[in-house]
Amino acid sequence: MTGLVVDDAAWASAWRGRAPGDKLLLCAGLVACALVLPPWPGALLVAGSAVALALGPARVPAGTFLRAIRWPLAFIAVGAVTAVVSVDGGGLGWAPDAAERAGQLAGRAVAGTAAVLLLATTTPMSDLLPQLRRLRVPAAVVEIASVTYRLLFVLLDSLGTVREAQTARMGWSTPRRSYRSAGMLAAAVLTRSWDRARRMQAGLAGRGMETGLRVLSDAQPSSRPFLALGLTLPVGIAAITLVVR
Amino acid sequence: MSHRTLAASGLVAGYPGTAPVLDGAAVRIPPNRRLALLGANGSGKTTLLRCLSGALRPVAGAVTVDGEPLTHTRRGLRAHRQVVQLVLQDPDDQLFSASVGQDVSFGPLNLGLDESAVRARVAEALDLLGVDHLAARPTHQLSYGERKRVAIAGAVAMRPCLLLLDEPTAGLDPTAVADTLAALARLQEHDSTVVMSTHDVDLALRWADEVAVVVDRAVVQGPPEEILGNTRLLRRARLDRPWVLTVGARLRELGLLAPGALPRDTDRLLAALPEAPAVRS
Amino acid sequence: MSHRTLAASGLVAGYPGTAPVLDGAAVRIPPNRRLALLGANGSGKTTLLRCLSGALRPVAGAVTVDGEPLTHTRRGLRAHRQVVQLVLQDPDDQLFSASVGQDVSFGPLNLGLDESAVRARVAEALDLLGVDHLAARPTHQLSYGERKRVAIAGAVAMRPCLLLLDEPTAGLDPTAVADTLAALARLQEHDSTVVMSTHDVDLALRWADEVAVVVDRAVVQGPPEEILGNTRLLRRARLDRPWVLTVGARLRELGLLAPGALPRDTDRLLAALPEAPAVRS
Amino acid sequence: MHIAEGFLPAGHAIGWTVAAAPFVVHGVRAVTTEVRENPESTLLLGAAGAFTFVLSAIKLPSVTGSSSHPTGTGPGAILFRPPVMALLGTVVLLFQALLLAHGGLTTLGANAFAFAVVGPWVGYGAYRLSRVLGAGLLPAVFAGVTLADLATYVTSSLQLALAFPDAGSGLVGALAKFLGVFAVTQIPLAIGEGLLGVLLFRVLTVN
Repeated sequence: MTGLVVDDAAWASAWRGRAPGDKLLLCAGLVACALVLPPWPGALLVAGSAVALALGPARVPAGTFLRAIRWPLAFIAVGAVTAVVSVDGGGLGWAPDAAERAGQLAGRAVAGTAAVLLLATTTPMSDLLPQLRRLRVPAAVVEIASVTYRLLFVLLDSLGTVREAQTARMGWSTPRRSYRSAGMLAAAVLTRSWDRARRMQAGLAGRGMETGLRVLSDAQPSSRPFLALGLTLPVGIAAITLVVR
Repeated sequence: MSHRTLAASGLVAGYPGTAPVLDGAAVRIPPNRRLALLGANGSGKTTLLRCLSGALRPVAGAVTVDGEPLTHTRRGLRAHRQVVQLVLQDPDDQLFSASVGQDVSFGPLNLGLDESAVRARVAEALDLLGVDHLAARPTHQLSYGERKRVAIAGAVAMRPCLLLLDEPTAGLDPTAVADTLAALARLQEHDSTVVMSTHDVDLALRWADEVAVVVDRAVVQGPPEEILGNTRLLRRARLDRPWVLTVGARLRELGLLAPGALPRDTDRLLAALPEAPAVRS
Repeated sequence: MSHRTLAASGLVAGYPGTAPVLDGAAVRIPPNRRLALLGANGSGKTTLLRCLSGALRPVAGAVTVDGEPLTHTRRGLRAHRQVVQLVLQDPDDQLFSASVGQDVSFGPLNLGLDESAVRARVAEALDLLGVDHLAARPTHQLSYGERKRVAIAGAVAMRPCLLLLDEPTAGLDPTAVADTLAALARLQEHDSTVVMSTHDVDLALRWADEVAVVVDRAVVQGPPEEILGNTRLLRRARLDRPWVLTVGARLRELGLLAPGALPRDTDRLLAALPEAPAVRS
Repeated sequence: MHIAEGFLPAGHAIGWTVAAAPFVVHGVRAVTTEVRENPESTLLLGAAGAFTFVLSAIKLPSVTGSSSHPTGTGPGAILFRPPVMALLGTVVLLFQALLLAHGGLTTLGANAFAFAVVGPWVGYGAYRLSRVLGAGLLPAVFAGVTLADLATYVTSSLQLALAFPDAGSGLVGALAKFLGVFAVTQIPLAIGEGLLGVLLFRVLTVN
């Protein structure tokens, strides 16, 4: 596969056929809940529903979800600890309500991250990018982003192969050689990217490219029950959170 | 889709700063023929195909459709593209979208068709190429052979009268070659003329109705048996003679094959051989 | 350069998130043999070669050199790379320097050799591959076939005992294939064991001393005539049977070829046929 | 280091989005004009975006033995100019958020301000200034790329400090903390990215 596990999951997800707008609404609602509701129990409910929906009906492999969330978790942990350590008069100590503040901060961030991952693991970029047109993003920008999405896999492939070839020829055996190889690697990928763009230009001219790269979005009709879920779940989480508080 | 004759004559073409790749090349592609364009790597096959498709403007000479010369204006090229479509060798040069369906929709949309017509064309093209099951898959997860067929579908969706394919079978294994040839046969039934460039002489003999060899910057065109049996021409073109002609000629000398046209592939050779062992003197 | 036996057994290998590509594959490459590794696209040929070269760490199983298992530590890999070098199919991703000479010098420089030793190795490698006239040329000006041979020269300059080549002839025209095979013959005279992956069964029969087919995630290895005459195995592997065996078997039935091993290519088939026509009943 | 989704309070997330918006909109304008005049540049700009993404995927060995990824925006700023990088950088951040879970959507504005606005402008400024002062191409590239990397992380630290002032010593203390954790550790990596930039430009100028 491609090595980008989130992308692989998005294309294989059971929710791939759902309208991207529907999924966007649901996830935006969850992110908003994570951001504005009191973290207890709001963040817990958001994170719980995002994970349950992803692993349950959307059938995202648990391993993928876990792998994807590792990196943000590391940032959240370091960031939250740094935020609640207090430096006063040169000494380090814990801020008065450190544990509670760190918990709140981490809770919000984990919930928000899980909600975004729910979107990312169920919706490929080529479904999401056309949605940007609805947000009045100019067509040229959406087209550039679409080409970026296609080419980054082509270039990642080149990157992997060039690096493997360099490694086989001992190019990464010492830090000094590694830097030299990395510079050659970056230059190789840059020239490949220019070459790709130039060749693609020739390839697309024959298919009538005159003004832009207009394509037809993959047809995915909106579903009323799913829209209802997208509206009621965040509202429900908000209601429960406010009642419990 | 009416059928058109694509032709070129007196073509001089090349790239800035180098000697011309083609110099006085002429070729004629009558409707509904299977033309194999043969030549070694670097002989000028791709340059010829690019001239025929309008992508490259020759320095001299003319490309004609039914005798009408192609003009390299925006309008002339637009009309030409609806008649002739070229598919390049490397599918990654033509697949710019991560979604197979979106990619194939690009050409028909550029023709100004409405949404439902475009969807119908996309479905038809994917079906003809036998890749309809890939519609929902991302381009970057496809194998090389699958990407090649999707790139052809992108051209087929424009419904050209003539389809020019640059090395459509290069790098494919036998199964993928068979799938591609089957798809090309469906396209022909669907009234498209197919031109394929290749350096596989055995494939050309098996597949083509007519063969054109790019040699010494010009083109020699004729029936497959004649061209592919011409050892001197093939040597000049840095190509091999198809084994079945070499072996067939010898077997005919041995009295095992009837006079006349030699078989063109293994199956036909086996069928033409006598059933029972000959009594050897 | 002493000769080593490279082998693998019980290999399970693949890529994250998908079913394994190889599952229980075993192969043995004795010194100084020409091994052709056959398989359809996507069958796992490249994965096997990457395991053998140390580029991919198998999930289970072992790769051994003279019985000594490869360890995937920095040190183990460094030692392994001086014994085994892999050249991948696409030359463009293996040539990353501006000029041919610079590119070939990359490996020897990384071995810590002094300048004159590096120059000697570069000259030797370019000479063995028959591309010494290209030394000063920028890599992007070369033809595809030339780039492929320069990529092989880059690996040869490391002076490996075993050279693993992934599809070295794919996409090449007959002349370039002949040039490549001649270069591989020189490498063997120079004491390297050469493994070539391909899906061209005719080429494998003509070239190899021994054949290994990747089929159903495992490897079946044996003498070329035996493996390539096994129609059922080849069908499972989605490969064709070499035409010369099919035609040869029929000609033997017809009494035209002597019993015993069948000829392996056109020239040997023609030589084995009787001179004079048989008297037909 | 990208600020994770949900880490910034709503007000800050909105504030940084508003701060980044003029630069990104300026980039969008520049790019749409370019594409209108030259439709093929869509492909070149798409390739430039893909290159920036892939550059940030190159693992560099660091002095401490661990490895790190470059930000990728410094070389981009010199090659493609900061207005274009404001847009391409934002697109790349969107992809990193959705394909790698690095960063987030509500924090996209804050991350864009650090990575796609401040980093490229500081880097490009340092590069131009070095050239004007008579530095050679490669030293100027080194200064530009290193400072682009550092400026990005200083900005991120400032964003975090503003959001989470220290309980005792307020903003200054918080800035010291976040700089200590996220920017000081970055200095060798910034130098590493600068070296990578030099090697990259050296190969490019030889060709």
